[in-house]
Amino acid sequence: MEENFKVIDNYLMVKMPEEIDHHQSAAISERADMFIIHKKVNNVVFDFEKTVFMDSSGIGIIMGRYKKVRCFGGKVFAVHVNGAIRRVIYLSGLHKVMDILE
Amino acid sequence: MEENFKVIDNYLMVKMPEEIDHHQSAAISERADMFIIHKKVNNVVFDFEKTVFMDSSGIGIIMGRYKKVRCFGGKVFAVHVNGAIRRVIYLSGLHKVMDILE
Amino acid sequence: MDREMKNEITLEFDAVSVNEGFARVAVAAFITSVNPTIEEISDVKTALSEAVTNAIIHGYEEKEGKVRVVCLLEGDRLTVEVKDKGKGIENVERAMEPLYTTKPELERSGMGFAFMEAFMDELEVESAVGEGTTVRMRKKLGTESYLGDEE
Amino acid sequence: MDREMKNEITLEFDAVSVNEGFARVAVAAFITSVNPTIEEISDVKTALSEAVTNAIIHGYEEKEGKVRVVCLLEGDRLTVEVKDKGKGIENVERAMEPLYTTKPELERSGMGFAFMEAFMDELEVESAVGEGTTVRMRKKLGTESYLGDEE
Ligand SMILES: Nc1ncnc2c1ncn2[C@@H]1O[C@H](COP(=O)(O)OP(=O)(O)O)[C@@H](O)[C@H]1O
Ligand SMILES: Nc1ncnc2c1ncn2[C@@H]1O[C@H](COP(=O)(O)OP(=O)(O)O)[C@@H](O)[C@H]1O
Repeated sequence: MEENFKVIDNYLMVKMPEEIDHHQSAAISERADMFIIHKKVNNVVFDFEKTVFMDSSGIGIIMGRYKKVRCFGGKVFAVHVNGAIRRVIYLSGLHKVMDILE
Repeated sequence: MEENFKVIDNYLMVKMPEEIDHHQSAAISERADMFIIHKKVNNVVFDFEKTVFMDSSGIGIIMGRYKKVRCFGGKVFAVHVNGAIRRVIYLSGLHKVMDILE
Repeated sequence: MDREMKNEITLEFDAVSVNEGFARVAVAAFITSVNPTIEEISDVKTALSEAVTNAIIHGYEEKEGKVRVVCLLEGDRLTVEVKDKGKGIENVERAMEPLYTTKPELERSGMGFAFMEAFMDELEVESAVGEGTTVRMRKKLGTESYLGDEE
Repeated sequence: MDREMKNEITLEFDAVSVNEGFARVAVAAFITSVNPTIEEISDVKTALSEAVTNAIIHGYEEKEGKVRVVCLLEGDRLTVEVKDKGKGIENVERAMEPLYTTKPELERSGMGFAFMEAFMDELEVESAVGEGTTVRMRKKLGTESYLGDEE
Protein backbone atom coordinates (compact mmCIF):
# COMPACT_ATOMS: atom_id res chain seq x y z
CA MET A 1 0.00 0.00 0.00
CA GLU A 2 2.94 2.34 0.88
CA GLU A 3 4.00 2.72 -2.77
CA ASN A 4 0.63 4.31 -3.56
CA PHE A 5 1.41 7.41 -1.47
CA LYS A 6 4.02 9.96 -2.50
CA VAL A 7 4.77 13.48 -1.30
CA ILE A 8 5.92 16.06 -3.87
CA ASP A 9 6.53 19.48 -2.33
CA ASN A 10 3.30 20.43 -0.71
CA TYR A 11 1.21 17.78 -2.48
CA LEU A 12 0.24 14.27 -1.42
CA MET A 13 -0.28 12.04 -4.47
CA VAL A 14 -2.61 9.10 -3.80
CA LYS A 15 -2.80 6.32 -6.40
CA MET A 16 -6.33 4.97 -5.97
CA PRO A 17 -6.86 1.16 -6.23
CA GLU A 18 -8.64 -0.68 -9.04
CA GLU A 19 -11.82 -0.99 -7.01
CA ILE A 20 -12.76 1.57 -4.39
CA ASP A 21 -15.35 0.27 -1.96
CA HIS A 22 -15.92 0.11 1.77
CA HIS A 23 -13.52 -2.84 2.09
CA GLN A 24 -10.44 -0.69 1.51
CA SER A 25 -11.64 2.85 2.17
CA ALA A 26 -10.73 3.14 5.86
CA ALA A 27 -7.15 2.02 5.18
CA ILE A 28 -6.72 4.61 2.41
CA SER A 29 -8.13 7.43 4.56
CA GLU A 30 -5.95 6.55 7.56
CA ARG A 31 -2.80 6.34 5.49
CA ALA A 32 -3.52 9.65 3.75
CA ASP A 33 -4.16 11.37 7.10
CA MET A 34 -0.82 10.14 8.42
CA PHE A 35 0.87 12.07 5.60
CA ILE A 36 -1.37 15.12 5.96
CA ILE A 37 -0.63 15.38 9.68
CA HIS A 38 3.00 14.27 9.92
CA LYS A 39 4.41 15.52 6.63
CA LYS A 40 2.34 18.71 6.78
CA VAL A 41 1.14 18.51 3.15
CA ASN A 42 -1.56 20.99 2.23
CA ASN A 43 -2.99 19.50 -0.95
CA VAL A 44 -4.13 16.03 -1.95
CA VAL A 45 -4.16 14.69 -5.53
CA PHE A 46 -6.24 11.55 -6.11
CA ASP A 47 -5.07 9.60 -9.16
CA PHE A 48 -7.76 7.36 -10.67
CA GLU A 49 -5.63 5.93 -13.49
CA LYS A 50 -6.01 2.31 -12.31
CA THR A 51 -9.56 2.69 -11.00
CA VAL A 52 -12.42 0.91 -12.76
CA PHE A 53 -14.97 0.92 -9.94
CA MET A 54 -15.94 3.38 -7.20
CA ASP A 55 -19.03 3.47 -5.01
CA SER A 56 -20.02 6.11 -2.44
CA SER A 57 -17.23 4.94 -0.10
CA GLY A 58 -14.92 6.86 -2.45
CA ILE A 59 -16.93 10.03 -1.85
CA GLY A 60 -16.26 9.55 1.86
CA ILE A 61 -12.49 9.27 1.31
CA ILE A 62 -12.35 12.45 -0.78
CA MET A 63 -14.75 14.54 1.36
CA GLY A 64 -12.92 13.47 4.52
CA ARG A 65 -9.52 14.61 3.19
CA TYR A 66 -11.06 17.80 1.80
CA LYS A 67 -12.38 18.70 5.24
CA LYS A 68 -8.92 18.12 6.74
CA VAL A 69 -6.84 20.20 4.30
CA ARG A 70 -9.16 23.11 3.65
CA CYS A 71 -8.58 24.43 7.22
CA PHE A 72 -5.00 25.28 6.17
CA GLY A 73 -6.16 26.62 2.82
CA GLY A 74 -5.33 23.33 1.07
CA LYS A 75 -7.07 21.87 -1.99
CA VAL A 76 -8.14 18.52 -3.36
CA PHE A 77 -7.57 17.41 -6.97
CA ALA A 78 -8.50 14.46 -9.15
CA VAL A 79 -6.53 13.22 -12.17
CA HIS A 80 -7.19 10.47 -14.75
CA VAL A 81 -10.93 10.56 -14.12
CA ASN A 82 -12.64 8.13 -16.54
CA GLY A 83 -16.31 7.57 -17.39
CA ALA A 84 -17.66 5.57 -14.44
CA ILE A 85 -15.68 7.52 -11.84
CA ARG A 86 -16.71 10.84 -13.40
CA ARG A 87 -20.40 9.95 -13.09
CA VAL A 88 -20.02 9.14 -9.40
CA ILE A 89 -18.11 12.38 -8.77
CA TYR A 90 -20.63 14.60 -10.56
CA LEU A 91 -23.67 12.80 -9.14
CA SER A 92 -22.43 13.38 -5.61
CA GLY A 93 -21.51 17.01 -6.24
CA LEU A 94 -17.84 16.38 -5.40
CA HIS A 95 -16.75 18.39 -8.45
CA LYS A 96 -17.82 21.51 -6.54
CA VAL A 97 -15.11 21.08 -3.91
CA MET A 98 -12.45 19.36 -6.04
CA ASP A 99 -10.48 20.41 -9.12
CA ILE A 100 -10.70 17.78 -11.85
CA LEU A 101 -7.60 17.96 -14.07
CA GLU A 102 -8.04 16.46 -17.54
CA MET B 1 -20.67 -18.88 -34.61
CA GLU B 2 -20.37 -19.44 -38.41
CA GLU B 3 -17.09 -17.51 -38.61
CA ASN B 4 -15.48 -20.04 -36.27
CA PHE B 5 -15.69 -22.83 -38.88
CA LYS B 6 -13.61 -22.84 -42.02
CA VAL B 7 -12.85 -25.55 -44.59
CA ILE B 8 -9.36 -25.63 -46.14
CA ASP B 9 -8.96 -28.51 -48.58
CA ASN B 10 -9.73 -31.60 -46.65
CA TYR B 11 -9.49 -29.94 -43.24
CA LEU B 12 -12.16 -28.39 -41.04
CA MET B 13 -10.68 -25.67 -38.86
CA VAL B 14 -12.68 -25.07 -35.67
CA LYS B 15 -11.87 -21.97 -33.59
CA MET B 16 -12.82 -23.01 -30.07
CA PRO B 17 -14.54 -20.43 -27.80
CA GLU B 18 -13.00 -18.71 -24.76
CA GLU B 19 -14.78 -21.07 -22.39
CA ILE B 20 -15.67 -24.61 -23.40
CA ASP B 21 -18.32 -26.12 -21.16
CA HIS B 22 -21.58 -28.02 -21.49
CA HIS B 23 -23.45 -24.78 -22.25
CA GLN B 24 -21.96 -24.48 -25.75
CA SER B 25 -20.66 -27.95 -26.49
CA ALA B 26 -23.71 -29.39 -28.30
CA ALA B 27 -23.85 -26.42 -30.67
CA ILE B 28 -20.16 -26.80 -31.58
CA SER B 29 -20.49 -30.55 -32.19
CA GLU B 30 -23.59 -30.17 -34.35
CA ARG B 31 -22.05 -27.42 -36.45
CA ALA B 32 -18.83 -29.40 -36.94
CA ASP B 33 -20.79 -32.50 -38.00
CA MET B 34 -22.66 -30.49 -40.60
CA PHE B 35 -19.34 -29.71 -42.25
CA ILE B 36 -17.98 -33.24 -41.84
CA ILE B 37 -21.05 -34.74 -43.47
CA HIS B 38 -21.98 -32.16 -46.12
CA LYS B 39 -18.57 -30.83 -47.10
CA LYS B 40 -16.99 -34.27 -46.82
CA VAL B 41 -13.94 -33.09 -44.86
CA ASN B 42 -11.78 -35.87 -43.45
CA ASN B 43 -9.76 -34.05 -40.82
CA VAL B 44 -10.63 -31.69 -37.99
CA VAL B 45 -8.26 -29.11 -36.49
CA PHE B 46 -9.31 -27.67 -33.13
CA ASP B 47 -7.74 -24.25 -32.50
CA PHE B 48 -7.51 -23.33 -28.80
CA GLU B 49 -5.91 -19.91 -29.30
CA LYS B 50 -8.76 -18.01 -27.59
CA THR B 51 -9.55 -20.74 -25.05
CA VAL B 52 -8.86 -20.13 -21.37
CA PHE B 53 -11.17 -22.75 -19.87
CA MET B 54 -12.22 -26.28 -20.83
CA ASP B 55 -13.93 -28.93 -18.76
CA SER B 56 -14.73 -32.53 -19.73
CA SER B 57 -17.42 -31.33 -22.14
CA GLY B 58 -14.51 -30.45 -24.43
CA ILE B 59 -13.35 -34.05 -24.32
CA GLY B 60 -16.79 -35.05 -25.57
CA ILE B 61 -16.60 -32.65 -28.51
CA ILE B 62 -13.18 -33.92 -29.61
CA MET B 63 -13.86 -37.65 -29.02
CA GLY B 64 -17.18 -37.37 -30.86
CA ARG B 65 -15.57 -35.81 -33.96
CA TYR B 66 -12.68 -38.28 -33.79
CA LYS B 67 -15.11 -41.21 -33.91
CA LYS B 68 -16.83 -39.66 -36.96
CA VAL B 69 -13.76 -38.98 -39.10
CA ARG B 70 -11.63 -42.01 -38.29
CA CYS B 71 -14.01 -44.27 -40.26
CA PHE B 72 -12.81 -42.56 -43.45
CA GLY B 73 -9.22 -42.56 -42.27
CA GLY B 74 -9.45 -38.97 -41.05
CA LYS B 75 -7.50 -37.44 -38.18
CA VAL B 76 -8.00 -34.95 -35.39
CA PHE B 77 -5.51 -32.19 -34.50
CA ALA B 78 -5.12 -29.55 -31.82
CA VAL B 79 -3.26 -26.25 -32.19
CA HIS B 80 -2.41 -23.45 -29.75
CA VAL B 81 -2.78 -25.71 -26.74
CA ASN B 82 -1.89 -23.74 -23.59
CA GLY B 83 -1.31 -24.85 -19.98
CA ALA B 84 -4.81 -25.45 -18.61
CA ILE B 85 -6.11 -27.03 -21.83
CA ARG B 86 -3.03 -29.24 -22.10
CA ARG B 87 -3.62 -30.67 -18.62
CA VAL B 88 -7.22 -31.55 -19.46
CA ILE B 89 -6.16 -33.20 -22.73
CA TYR B 90 -3.39 -35.29 -21.16
CA LEU B 91 -5.40 -36.21 -18.07
CA SER B 92 -8.18 -37.59 -20.25
CA GLY B 93 -5.80 -39.45 -22.57
CA LEU B 94 -6.99 -37.49 -25.61
CA HIS B 95 -3.39 -36.97 -26.74
CA LYS B 96 -3.39 -40.65 -27.72
CA VAL B 97 -5.96 -40.14 -30.46
CA MET B 98 -5.12 -36.58 -31.43
CA ASP B 99 -2.03 -34.89 -32.87
CA ILE B 100 -1.03 -31.87 -30.81
CA LEU B 101 0.87 -29.39 -32.98
CA GLU B 102 3.07 -26.97 -31.09
CA MET C 1 -31.36 -16.77 -24.82
CA ASP C 2 -35.14 -16.64 -25.13
CA ARG C 3 -36.26 -13.03 -24.60
CA GLU C 4 -38.76 -13.93 -21.92
CA MET C 5 -36.66 -16.61 -20.29
CA LYS C 6 -36.59 -16.47 -16.49
CA ASN C 7 -33.45 -17.14 -14.52
CA GLU C 8 -32.91 -16.70 -10.80
CA ILE C 9 -29.85 -16.88 -8.58
CA THR C 10 -29.43 -16.40 -4.86
CA LEU C 11 -26.19 -15.49 -3.10
CA GLU C 12 -25.93 -15.75 0.65
CA PHE C 13 -22.72 -14.71 2.35
CA ASP C 14 -21.13 -13.66 5.62
CA ALA C 15 -21.45 -9.94 6.35
CA VAL C 16 -17.75 -9.12 5.93
CA SER C 17 -16.39 -6.41 3.69
CA VAL C 18 -14.21 -8.77 1.62
CA ASN C 19 -17.46 -10.20 0.20
CA GLU C 20 -18.55 -6.86 -1.29
CA GLY C 21 -16.26 -7.42 -4.26
CA PHE C 22 -17.34 -11.05 -4.57
CA ALA C 23 -21.01 -10.03 -4.75
CA ARG C 24 -20.32 -7.47 -7.48
CA VAL C 25 -18.41 -9.94 -9.65
CA ALA C 26 -21.05 -12.65 -9.18
CA VAL C 27 -23.96 -10.40 -10.13
CA ALA C 28 -22.04 -8.95 -13.10
CA ALA C 29 -21.37 -12.52 -14.31
CA PHE C 30 -25.04 -13.41 -13.91
CA ILE C 31 -26.32 -10.54 -16.04
CA THR C 32 -23.86 -10.98 -18.94
CA SER C 33 -26.22 -13.50 -20.55
CA VAL C 34 -28.51 -10.62 -21.64
CA ASN C 35 -25.64 -8.56 -23.12
CA PRO C 36 -25.85 -5.44 -20.96
CA THR C 37 -23.82 -2.37 -21.96
CA ILE C 38 -20.64 -1.60 -20.02
CA GLU C 39 -22.42 1.36 -18.44
CA GLU C 40 -25.32 -0.83 -17.31
CA ILE C 41 -22.94 -3.35 -15.73
CA SER C 42 -21.24 -0.51 -13.91
CA ASP C 43 -24.61 0.89 -12.75
CA VAL C 44 -25.75 -2.46 -11.35
CA LYS C 45 -22.41 -3.04 -9.61
CA THR C 46 -22.51 0.38 -7.96
CA ALA C 47 -26.11 0.06 -6.75
CA LEU C 48 -25.44 -3.47 -5.47
CA SER C 49 -22.27 -2.36 -3.72
CA GLU C 50 -24.20 0.37 -1.88
CA ALA C 51 -26.92 -2.01 -0.71
CA VAL C 52 -24.50 -4.76 0.38
CA THR C 53 -22.23 -2.28 2.19
CA ASN C 54 -25.26 -0.85 4.01
CA ALA C 55 -26.30 -4.33 5.16
CA ILE C 56 -22.80 -4.94 6.54
CA ILE C 57 -22.09 -1.60 8.25
CA HIS C 58 -25.58 -0.34 9.16
CA GLY C 59 -27.65 -3.53 9.33
CA TYR C 60 -25.19 -5.70 11.22
CA GLU C 61 -22.89 -2.86 12.39
CA GLU C 62 -19.92 -5.02 11.33
CA LYS C 63 -20.92 -7.86 13.64
CA GLU C 64 -21.80 -11.37 12.47
CA GLY C 65 -24.68 -11.90 10.09
CA LYS C 66 -25.73 -13.14 6.65
CA VAL C 67 -26.53 -11.01 3.63
CA ARG C 68 -28.82 -12.46 0.99
CA VAL C 69 -28.88 -11.24 -2.60
CA VAL C 70 -31.55 -12.55 -4.96
CA CYS C 71 -31.25 -11.68 -8.67
CA LEU C 72 -34.02 -12.41 -11.13
CA LEU C 73 -33.85 -11.94 -14.87
CA GLU C 74 -37.15 -11.98 -16.76
CA GLY C 75 -36.01 -11.49 -20.31
CA ASP C 76 -33.89 -8.33 -20.04
CA ARG C 77 -35.59 -7.04 -16.88
CA LEU C 78 -33.43 -7.40 -13.79
CA THR C 79 -34.63 -7.41 -10.18
CA VAL C 80 -32.04 -7.36 -7.41
CA GLU C 81 -33.06 -7.85 -3.80
CA VAL C 82 -30.58 -7.32 -0.94
CA LYS C 83 -31.74 -8.52 2.45
CA ASP C 84 -30.30 -8.42 5.95
CA LYS C 85 -31.66 -9.47 9.32
CA GLY C 86 -29.92 -6.63 11.12
CA LYS C 87 -31.10 -3.69 13.19
CA GLY C 88 -33.53 -2.23 10.66
CA ILE C 89 -34.32 1.40 9.84
CA GLU C 90 -36.62 3.52 12.02
CA ASN C 91 -37.52 6.14 9.45
CA VAL C 92 -37.00 4.91 5.89
CA GLU C 93 -38.03 8.18 4.27
CA ARG C 94 -35.46 10.16 6.20
CA ALA C 95 -32.78 7.50 5.64
CA MET C 96 -33.31 7.83 1.90
CA GLU C 97 -32.63 11.57 1.87
CA PRO C 98 -29.33 12.40 0.17
CA LEU C 99 -26.51 13.23 2.62
CA TYR C 100 -28.38 11.70 5.59
CA THR C 101 -26.13 9.25 7.42
CA THR C 102 -26.00 7.82 10.95
CA LYS C 103 -22.33 6.87 10.57
CA PRO C 104 -20.43 10.09 9.77
CA GLU C 105 -17.59 8.75 11.97
CA LEU C 106 -17.05 6.02 9.34
CA GLU C 107 -16.95 8.73 6.66
CA ARG C 108 -20.21 7.56 5.15
CA SER C 109 -21.42 10.22 2.77
CA GLY C 110 -25.15 9.55 3.01
CA MET C 111 -25.24 9.02 -0.76
CA GLY C 112 -25.91 5.27 -0.77
CA PHE C 113 -29.66 5.33 -1.40
CA ALA C 114 -29.24 8.30 -3.78
CA PHE C 115 -26.83 6.19 -5.86
CA MET C 116 -29.20 3.20 -5.86
CA GLU C 117 -31.96 5.48 -7.15
CA ALA C 118 -29.75 7.11 -9.76
CA PHE C 119 -28.23 3.91 -11.15
CA MET C 120 -31.34 1.71 -11.21
CA ASP C 121 -34.81 2.31 -12.67
CA GLU C 122 -36.73 1.54 -9.47
CA LEU C 123 -35.96 1.31 -5.76
CA GLU C 124 -38.09 -0.01 -2.90
CA VAL C 125 -37.00 -0.26 0.73
CA GLU C 126 -38.78 -2.31 3.38
CA SER C 127 -37.49 -2.27 6.93
CA ALA C 128 -38.56 -3.08 10.46
CA VAL C 129 -36.56 -2.15 13.55
CA GLY C 130 -34.96 -5.24 15.09
CA GLU C 131 -35.93 -7.41 12.12
CA GLY C 132 -33.92 -6.18 9.20
CA THR C 133 -34.02 -4.46 5.85
CA THR C 134 -34.84 -5.47 2.28
CA VAL C 135 -33.83 -3.30 -0.65
CA ARG C 136 -35.41 -4.14 -4.00
CA MET C 137 -34.11 -2.59 -7.22
CA ARG C 138 -35.17 -3.00 -10.82
CA LYS C 139 -33.51 -2.16 -14.11
CA LYS C 140 -34.10 -2.92 -17.77
CA LEU C 141 -30.85 -4.06 -19.36
CA GLY C 142 -29.42 -4.08 -22.87
CA THR C 143 -31.53 -1.08 -23.85
CA GLU C 144 -29.15 -0.29 -26.67
CA SER C 145 -30.13 -3.43 -28.54
CA TYR C 146 -33.55 -1.98 -29.43
CA LEU C 147 -32.33 -0.62 -32.73
CA GLY C 148 -31.33 -3.97 -34.15
CA ASP C 149 -34.31 -5.85 -32.70
CA GLU C 150 -37.43 -7.10 -34.42
CA GLU C 151 -40.03 -7.37 -31.68
CA MET D 1 -7.01 -11.53 5.90
CA ASP D 2 -6.54 -13.46 9.13
CA ARG D 3 -5.04 -16.85 8.27
CA GLU D 4 -7.69 -18.77 10.14
CA MET D 5 -10.56 -16.51 9.19
CA LYS D 6 -13.73 -18.30 8.14
CA ASN D 7 -15.86 -17.10 5.30
CA GLU D 8 -18.85 -18.84 3.74
CA ILE D 9 -20.95 -18.15 0.68
CA THR D 10 -23.90 -19.98 -0.80
CA LEU D 11 -25.06 -19.78 -4.39
CA GLU D 12 -28.41 -21.15 -5.41
CA PHE D 13 -29.44 -21.03 -9.03
CA ASP D 14 -31.77 -22.47 -11.65
CA ALA D 15 -30.46 -25.68 -13.25
CA VAL D 16 -29.81 -24.19 -16.69
CA SER D 17 -26.54 -24.41 -18.56
CA VAL D 18 -26.07 -20.63 -18.85
CA ASN D 19 -25.48 -20.61 -15.07
CA GLU D 20 -22.44 -22.92 -15.32
CA GLY D 21 -20.27 -19.96 -16.30
CA PHE D 22 -21.83 -17.75 -13.63
CA ALA D 23 -21.02 -20.32 -10.92
CA ARG D 24 -17.38 -20.56 -12.04
CA VAL D 25 -16.86 -16.79 -12.02
CA ALA D 26 -18.57 -16.41 -8.63
CA VAL D 27 -16.49 -19.11 -6.95
CA ALA D 28 -13.28 -17.81 -8.53
CA ALA D 29 -14.09 -14.32 -7.20
CA PHE D 30 -14.77 -15.75 -3.75
CA ILE D 31 -11.41 -17.53 -3.45
CA THR D 32 -9.24 -14.61 -4.66
CA SER D 33 -9.08 -13.28 -1.08
CA VAL D 34 -6.58 -16.03 -0.18
CA ASN D 35 -4.36 -15.37 -3.23
CA PRO D 36 -4.60 -18.74 -5.00
CA THR D 37 -2.24 -19.45 -7.90
CA ILE D 38 -3.63 -19.24 -11.45
CA GLU D 39 -3.39 -23.03 -11.66
CA GLU D 40 -5.38 -23.46 -8.45
CA ILE D 41 -8.11 -21.12 -9.70
CA SER D 42 -8.27 -23.13 -12.91
CA ASP D 43 -8.41 -26.43 -10.94
CA VAL D 44 -11.29 -25.23 -8.76
CA LYS D 45 -13.20 -23.87 -11.76
CA THR D 46 -12.86 -27.15 -13.65
CA ALA D 47 -13.93 -29.33 -10.71
CA LEU D 48 -16.87 -27.03 -9.97
CA SER D 49 -17.91 -26.99 -13.60
CA GLU D 50 -18.01 -30.82 -13.65
CA ALA D 51 -20.14 -31.02 -10.52
CA VAL D 52 -22.57 -28.27 -11.59
CA THR D 53 -22.93 -29.73 -15.10
CA ASN D 54 -23.64 -33.15 -13.60
CA ALA D 55 -26.38 -31.70 -11.39
CA ILE D 56 -28.00 -30.08 -14.43
CA ILE D 57 -27.76 -32.92 -16.98
CA HIS D 58 -27.78 -36.05 -14.81
CA GLY D 59 -29.48 -34.88 -11.60
CA TYR D 60 -32.31 -32.89 -13.17
CA GLU D 61 -31.93 -34.30 -16.71
CA GLU D 62 -32.23 -30.74 -18.02
CA LYS D 63 -35.65 -30.25 -16.40
CA GLU D 64 -36.43 -27.61 -13.76
CA GLY D 65 -34.57 -27.62 -10.48
CA LYS D 66 -32.24 -25.69 -8.20
CA VAL D 67 -28.51 -26.26 -7.77
CA ARG D 68 -26.92 -25.17 -4.51
CA VAL D 69 -23.20 -24.46 -4.15
CA VAL D 70 -21.76 -23.81 -0.70
CA CYS D 71 -18.16 -22.59 -0.46
CA LEU D 72 -16.32 -22.37 2.82
CA LEU D 73 -12.87 -20.92 3.36
CA GLU D 74 -11.16 -21.72 6.63
CA GLY D 75 -7.89 -19.89 6.29
CA ASP D 76 -6.58 -21.21 2.97
CA ARG D 77 -8.57 -24.47 3.09
CA LEU D 78 -11.47 -24.49 0.65
CA THR D 79 -14.52 -26.75 0.83
CA VAL D 80 -16.98 -26.70 -2.08
CA GLU D 81 -20.28 -28.53 -1.84
CA VAL D 82 -22.53 -28.94 -4.89
CA LYS D 83 -26.02 -30.21 -4.15
CA ASP D 84 -29.03 -31.15 -6.28
CA LYS D 85 -32.41 -32.62 -5.43
CA GLY D 86 -32.53 -34.60 -8.65
CA LYS D 87 -32.76 -38.31 -9.48
CA GLY D 88 -29.74 -39.46 -7.47
CA ILE D 89 -27.15 -42.14 -8.26
CA GLU D 90 -27.83 -45.85 -7.79
CA ASN D 91 -24.25 -47.03 -7.62
CA VAL D 92 -21.86 -44.25 -6.63
CA GLU D 93 -18.75 -46.41 -6.87
CA ARG D 94 -19.47 -47.40 -10.46
CA ALA D 95 -20.47 -43.83 -11.36
CA MET D 96 -17.07 -42.62 -10.19
CA GLU D 97 -15.14 -44.98 -12.49
CA PRO D 98 -13.38 -43.08 -15.26
CA LEU D 99 -15.16 -43.34 -18.65
CA TYR D 100 -18.41 -44.57 -17.07
CA THR D 101 -21.33 -42.49 -18.32
CA THR D 102 -25.09 -42.99 -18.63
CA LYS D 103 -25.39 -40.24 -21.24
CA PRO D 104 -23.14 -41.22 -24.15
CA GLU D 105 -25.81 -39.79 -26.48
CA LEU D 106 -24.99 -36.35 -25.06
CA GLU D 107 -21.30 -37.01 -25.75
CA ARG D 108 -20.49 -37.16 -22.06
CA SER D 109 -17.02 -38.62 -21.66
CA GLY D 110 -17.45 -40.17 -18.22
CA MET D 111 -14.48 -38.11 -17.01
CA GLY D 112 -16.39 -35.74 -14.70
CA PHE D 113 -15.67 -37.43 -11.37
CA ALA D 114 -12.12 -38.26 -12.51
CA PHE D 115 -11.52 -34.56 -13.11
CA MET D 116 -12.96 -33.61 -9.72
CA GLU D 117 -10.59 -36.09 -8.09
CA ALA D 118 -7.60 -34.93 -10.10
CA PHE D 119 -8.11 -31.21 -9.60
CA MET D 120 -9.08 -31.19 -5.93
CA ASP D 121 -7.39 -32.75 -2.88
CA GLU D 122 -10.44 -34.65 -1.64
CA LEU D 123 -13.77 -35.76 -3.10
CA GLU D 124 -16.83 -37.21 -1.34
CA VAL D 125 -20.10 -38.13 -3.04
CA GLU D 126 -23.35 -38.77 -1.20
CA SER D 127 -26.42 -39.76 -3.16
CA ALA D 128 -29.84 -41.34 -2.71
CA VAL D 129 -32.06 -42.40 -5.61
CA GLY D 130 -35.03 -40.05 -5.92
CA GLU D 131 -33.59 -37.61 -3.39
CA GLY D 132 -30.52 -36.13 -4.97
CA THR D 133 -26.77 -35.88 -4.87
CA THR D 134 -24.21 -33.94 -2.86
CA VAL D 135 -20.61 -33.66 -4.02
CA ARG D 136 -18.11 -32.33 -1.49
CA MET D 137 -14.60 -31.31 -2.54
CA ARG D 138 -11.70 -29.92 -0.57
CA LYS D 139 -8.50 -28.18 -1.60
CA LYS D 140 -5.73 -26.27 0.13
CA LEU D 141 -5.07 -23.05 -1.74
CA GLY D 142 -2.17 -20.65 -2.11
CA THR D 143 0.32 -23.44 -1.43
CA GLU D 144 3.05 -21.45 -3.16
CA SER D 145 3.02 -18.83 -0.43
CA TYR D 146 4.71 -21.18 2.07
CA LEU D 147 8.20 -20.03 1.13
CA GLY D 148 7.69 -16.43 2.13
CA ASP D 149 5.64 -17.26 5.24
CA GLU D 150 6.67 -17.15 8.84
CA GLU D 151 4.39 -19.58 10.59
N1 LIG E 1 -29.44 -2.17 5.69
C1 LIG E 1 -29.58 -1.16 6.58
N2 LIG E 1 -29.82 -1.41 7.88
C2 LIG E 1 -29.96 -0.43 8.78
N3 LIG E 1 -29.86 0.89 8.47
C3 LIG E 1 -29.62 1.22 7.19
C4 LIG E 1 -29.46 0.23 6.19
N4 LIG E 1 -29.24 0.87 5.01
C5 LIG E 1 -29.26 2.18 5.28
N5 LIG E 1 -29.48 2.42 6.59
C6 LIG E 1 -29.60 3.75 7.24
O1 LIG E 1 -29.84 4.73 6.25
C7 LIG E 1 -28.84 5.74 6.29
C8 LIG E 1 -28.58 6.28 4.89
O2 LIG E 1 -28.06 5.27 4.06
P1 LIG E 1 -27.22 5.66 2.77
O3 LIG E 1 -28.01 6.63 1.95
O4 LIG E 1 -26.80 4.41 2.11
O5 LIG E 1 -25.96 6.45 3.32
P2 LIG E 1 -24.66 5.93 4.12
O6 LIG E 1 -24.48 4.46 3.93
O7 LIG E 1 -23.56 6.71 3.49
O8 LIG E 1 -24.89 6.28 5.57
C9 LIG E 1 -27.65 5.06 6.93
O9 LIG E 1 -26.75 5.98 7.50
C10 LIG E 1 -28.32 4.15 7.95
O10 LIG E 1 -28.69 4.87 9.11
N1 LIG F 1 -25.61 -35.14 -9.83
C1 LIG F 1 -25.84 -36.34 -10.39
N2 LIG F 1 -27.10 -36.87 -10.38
C2 LIG F 1 -27.35 -38.08 -10.93
N3 LIG F 1 -26.41 -38.83 -11.55
C3 LIG F 1 -25.15 -38.37 -11.59
C4 LIG F 1 -24.80 -37.12 -11.03
N4 LIG F 1 -23.47 -36.92 -11.23
C5 LIG F 1 -23.03 -38.00 -11.89
N5 LIG F 1 -24.01 -38.89 -12.10
C6 LIG F 1 -23.89 -40.20 -12.77
O1 LIG F 1 -22.52 -40.59 -12.79
C7 LIG F 1 -22.07 -40.80 -14.11
C8 LIG F 1 -20.62 -40.44 -14.25
O2 LIG F 1 -20.45 -39.06 -14.04
P1 LIG F 1 -19.16 -38.32 -14.63
O3 LIG F 1 -17.94 -39.03 -14.20
O4 LIG F 1 -19.25 -36.89 -14.25
O5 LIG F 1 -19.27 -38.48 -16.20
P2 LIG F 1 -20.26 -37.80 -17.26
O6 LIG F 1 -20.86 -36.55 -16.70
O7 LIG F 1 -19.37 -37.51 -18.42
O8 LIG F 1 -21.32 -38.82 -17.57
C9 LIG F 1 -23.00 -39.99 -14.98
O9 LIG F 1 -23.05 -40.47 -16.31
C10 LIG F 1 -24.33 -40.16 -14.23
O10 LIG F 1 -24.94 -41.40 -14.52
